Amino acid sequence: MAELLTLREAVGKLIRDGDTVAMEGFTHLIPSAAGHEVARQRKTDLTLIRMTPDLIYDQLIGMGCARKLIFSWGGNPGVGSLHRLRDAIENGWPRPLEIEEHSHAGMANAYTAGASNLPFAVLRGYRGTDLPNYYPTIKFIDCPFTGEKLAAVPAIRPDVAVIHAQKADRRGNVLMWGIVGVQKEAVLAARRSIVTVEEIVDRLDAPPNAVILPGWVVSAVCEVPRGAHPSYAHGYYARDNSFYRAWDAISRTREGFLDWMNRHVMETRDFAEFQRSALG
Amino acid sequence: MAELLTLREAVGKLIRDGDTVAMEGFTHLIPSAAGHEVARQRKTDLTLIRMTPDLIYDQLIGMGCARKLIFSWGGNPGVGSLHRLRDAIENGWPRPLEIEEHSHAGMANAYTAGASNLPFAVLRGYRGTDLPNYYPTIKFIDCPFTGEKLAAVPAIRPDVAVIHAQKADRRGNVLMWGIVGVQKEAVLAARRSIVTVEEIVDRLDAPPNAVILPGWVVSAVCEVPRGAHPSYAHGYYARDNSFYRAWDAISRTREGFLDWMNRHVMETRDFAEFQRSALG
Amino acid sequence: MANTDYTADEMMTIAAARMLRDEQVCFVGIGLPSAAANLARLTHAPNIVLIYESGTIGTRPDILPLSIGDGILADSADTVVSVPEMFRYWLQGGRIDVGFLGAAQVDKYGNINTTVIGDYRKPKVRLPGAGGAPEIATSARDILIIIRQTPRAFVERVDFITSVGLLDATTDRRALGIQGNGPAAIVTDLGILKPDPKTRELTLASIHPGITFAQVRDSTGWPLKAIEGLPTTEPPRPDELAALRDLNSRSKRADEKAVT
Amino acid sequence: MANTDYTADEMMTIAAARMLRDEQVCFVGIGLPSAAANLARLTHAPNIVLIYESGTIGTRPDILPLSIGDGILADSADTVVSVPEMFRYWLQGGRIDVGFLGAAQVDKYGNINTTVIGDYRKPKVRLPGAGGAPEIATSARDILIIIRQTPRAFVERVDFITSVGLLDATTDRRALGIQGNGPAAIVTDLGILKPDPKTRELTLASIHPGITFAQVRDSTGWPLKAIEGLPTTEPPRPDELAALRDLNSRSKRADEKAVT
Repeated sequence: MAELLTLREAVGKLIRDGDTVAMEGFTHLIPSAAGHEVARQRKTDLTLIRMTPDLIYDQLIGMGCARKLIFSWGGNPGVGSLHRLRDAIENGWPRPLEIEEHSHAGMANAYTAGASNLPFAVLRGYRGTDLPNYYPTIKFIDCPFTGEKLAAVPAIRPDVAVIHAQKADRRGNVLMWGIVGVQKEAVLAARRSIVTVEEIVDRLDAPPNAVILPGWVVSAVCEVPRGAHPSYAHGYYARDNSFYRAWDAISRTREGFLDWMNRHVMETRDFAEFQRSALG
Repeated sequence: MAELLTLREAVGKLIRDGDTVAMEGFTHLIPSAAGHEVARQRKTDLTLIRMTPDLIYDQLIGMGCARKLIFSWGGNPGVGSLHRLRDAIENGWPRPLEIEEHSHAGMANAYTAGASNLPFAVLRGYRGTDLPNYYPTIKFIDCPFTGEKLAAVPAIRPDVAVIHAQKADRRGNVLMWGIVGVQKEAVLAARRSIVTVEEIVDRLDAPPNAVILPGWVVSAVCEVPRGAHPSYAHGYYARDNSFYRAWDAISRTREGFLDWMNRHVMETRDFAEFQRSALG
Repeated sequence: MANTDYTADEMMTIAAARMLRDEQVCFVGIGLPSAAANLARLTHAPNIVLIYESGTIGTRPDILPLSIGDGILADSADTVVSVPEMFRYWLQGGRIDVGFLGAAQVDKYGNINTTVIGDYRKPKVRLPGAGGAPEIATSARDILIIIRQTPRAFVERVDFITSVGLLDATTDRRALGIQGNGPAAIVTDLGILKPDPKTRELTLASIHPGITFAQVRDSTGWPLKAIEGLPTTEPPRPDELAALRDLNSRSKRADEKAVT
Repeated sequence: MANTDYTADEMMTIAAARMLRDEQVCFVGIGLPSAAANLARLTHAPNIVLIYESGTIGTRPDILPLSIGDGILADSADTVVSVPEMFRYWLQGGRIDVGFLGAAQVDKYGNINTTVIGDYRKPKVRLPGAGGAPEIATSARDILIIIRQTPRAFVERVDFITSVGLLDATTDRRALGIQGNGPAAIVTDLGILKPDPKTRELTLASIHPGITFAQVRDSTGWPLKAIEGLPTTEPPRPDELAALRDLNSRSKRADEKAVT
């Protein structure tokens, strides 16, 4: 049953050094505040899973929290490279980063398998590409009925999933809408989960067949307004495209990145203070 | 792109003798009117697929339209047996009925595989049960990563899927809500599809992330008010439990059944006329 | 001693309801399981999470549904998901504490038959079939079965294993890769049966007030054993009876009103 | 003859838009593909169905999204589905007529690299990676690629096959069990390349106005051939140019306004 906690409490209690952590949100509803809190608490040796590492993992990788990254597209959307991700892969700074690479289809199916308590997923994928040459986690199997060859990937089963959503009620039932990505699957695939939300309300007033995670499949719910910034929360605020562009300059050098992270993230208490510090 | 047709036109054009037809709707939104029209047009040699045959297939089986039934639970819910289904299986009346039996989980996964254009589905299922002894369509395979044994079933790929939904717009976009069953999967798994709806409207006014089938994946949309009766349409009318009970008596004898079907279905023009005839 | 102002079905339903605990996640079959699970919710387990295979999660119907997919289940649910999602993410996902099933036939090892009486290819009686039960029986952590006890229903060996119980004396569920524990108890109108921890054989673990062991034995198709010092089931308490009768009469009134 | 009052990028986007037909279902990558697909929708293909991998189906944004999951894509869509559903039911489901991709590097056989320049284990340049492209490239019926033509981008053989094109001279997609046809055309700022029906080699099939064949050849990392009687691409028509510029300026204004 979900506990209503502060983000600091939730990260402190539920994410441990060495954990496999999936922070999901496909462009929309990226749990940026939770990413900051993981950096602030200096979690280490994490295996980070995320389809699109985005700024949230660029920050954690640059701060040395990660030993491994499982991902399928690692860029700054509409802008260019993730400099900290590239620096870690190309130069091992601040520490070597092991990577495991997939396609979006591969990861989406692997999350689905995880949520379904299956050990693997089957898809029409990866045929003719070079990724299977590098990763034993991409195999090919035969259909037992037709003999067709299909790709298989192991299920994703993170220790912790972290997502951001629009609303939760006081029982910890979570409602999201708009582009909902793989967040439901990530939470259902994980042993533990943290959901940050824009607001905690008395009643969800969800439309029929809305995307809802019942409180009893969530470990902790934390109210963090604007907690997805610079990503967005449909119905609350728009994507801060200018911050995505600004990140390119902030993250380009190691010194500039560390200076910015220390000043705005490590030396602030929480996401509200971060926003006052970094965004004015 | 969906055509807006009368149900008679749609069934005439899209369902052929010998077709494999999936009429879905899990208790809710059962396409009863479409079932009647298939009987009225005396389609034959159909392979009927449906998780819960319900009254709709009891009628088609009793009228001799089916040569095979693929299903996972064949009763009159809350009432008892489907007499026509039993008579066909036990006594071959009015013609022998080949059956292929699954669990709900097996069929739901098989539809999902069909919608996903995969030749088979993998599930934790059927272990220790007797069904796999009778059907080569239930096999066990090994996970290529863990070696675990899992069940596999072939994808369902019907020639035609038939469902009932609450609304469509004039472009044939279909909206349903409430208990949505496997209808979306059935339509996406099929080559052709017929969707009957309570009403055709100018605008769907769908909430975010509603269950919608775009018109371009649907072959025909037909406006048939109360077309799910005696099943129900959430927001329109309730389940007619008394009709489900009455069906037990109507269908108990071959003569009673034929008499009722001839009078109310075969000799009426459409579902509106059927309702006046049978329900007063 | 025994308050006899209740029916055997009431005793059965109340005894079954008592086996559920608050905040458990319970996957509920229609009919007797649904009645018992909702009674639990309306009495000692207000935060029990009821899930029906039609896709309704966290449902709180104020009347008993006649079908597994009645509108009231959707209206009163926390959320409604598709049937594939229900079977994949929620049941197979391993999120169910208790799978609560009915049965046509159950055997000495708690295996369930809802498929055929007689030979599968030439059935004496054709039953509805599997439905959700085979995977409920293997994916839920524990299984409860509720069924009226007759020699026809309680057999040495089921004619067809639709859903596995504890298989037999020698085959272990775990060896087949099955994750759930299987039947924890069978609640009947005569008593409560539980598998013997050693032999796995269903054994009478509690007898309802006013019922004799001979009666239960005669209603069972194998030589039934009872546990040492067989306890008598606590008779229905007034609050339990009142809640059950309220639920039943509300359901009956709603059903009559709904007649078109 | 050639109206030169347009940029090379405008010619490229307009030429790409023209390759889409009304009522086609188009799976759209972000950036250049998205611009071209929306231009098609705003000009000759009003009923084209645009799908983005973020889950938006039948989207009609009035400005160009910066990211693949901008809010405008959800707001203007017929429906929004989860990302697993998008890849399973819609892309893999075989419902896509045209997969419209960008690329960092493309080779003589239309294979796409968006992963690394240099060795995978010791990359000279690390690119973003696969994203949705590998399965778009195999599941969509036909593939269109839009990319600026330079010798660095147009190579004899890609350093890494992220997404298959036509593989090579001897390996057939069908033999690998791939369902889609692969690249039908590569639209660049210099011309349009199409695979030779016999050799599968990308061959110049149309040259944009004012461009010489020598220019295109020098921008290509393999000895480029042209088809017999190489036609010149029709220059942008005023209505096309106006629609594209409107779209771009609306998008720019919205982006500036959104700055917090």
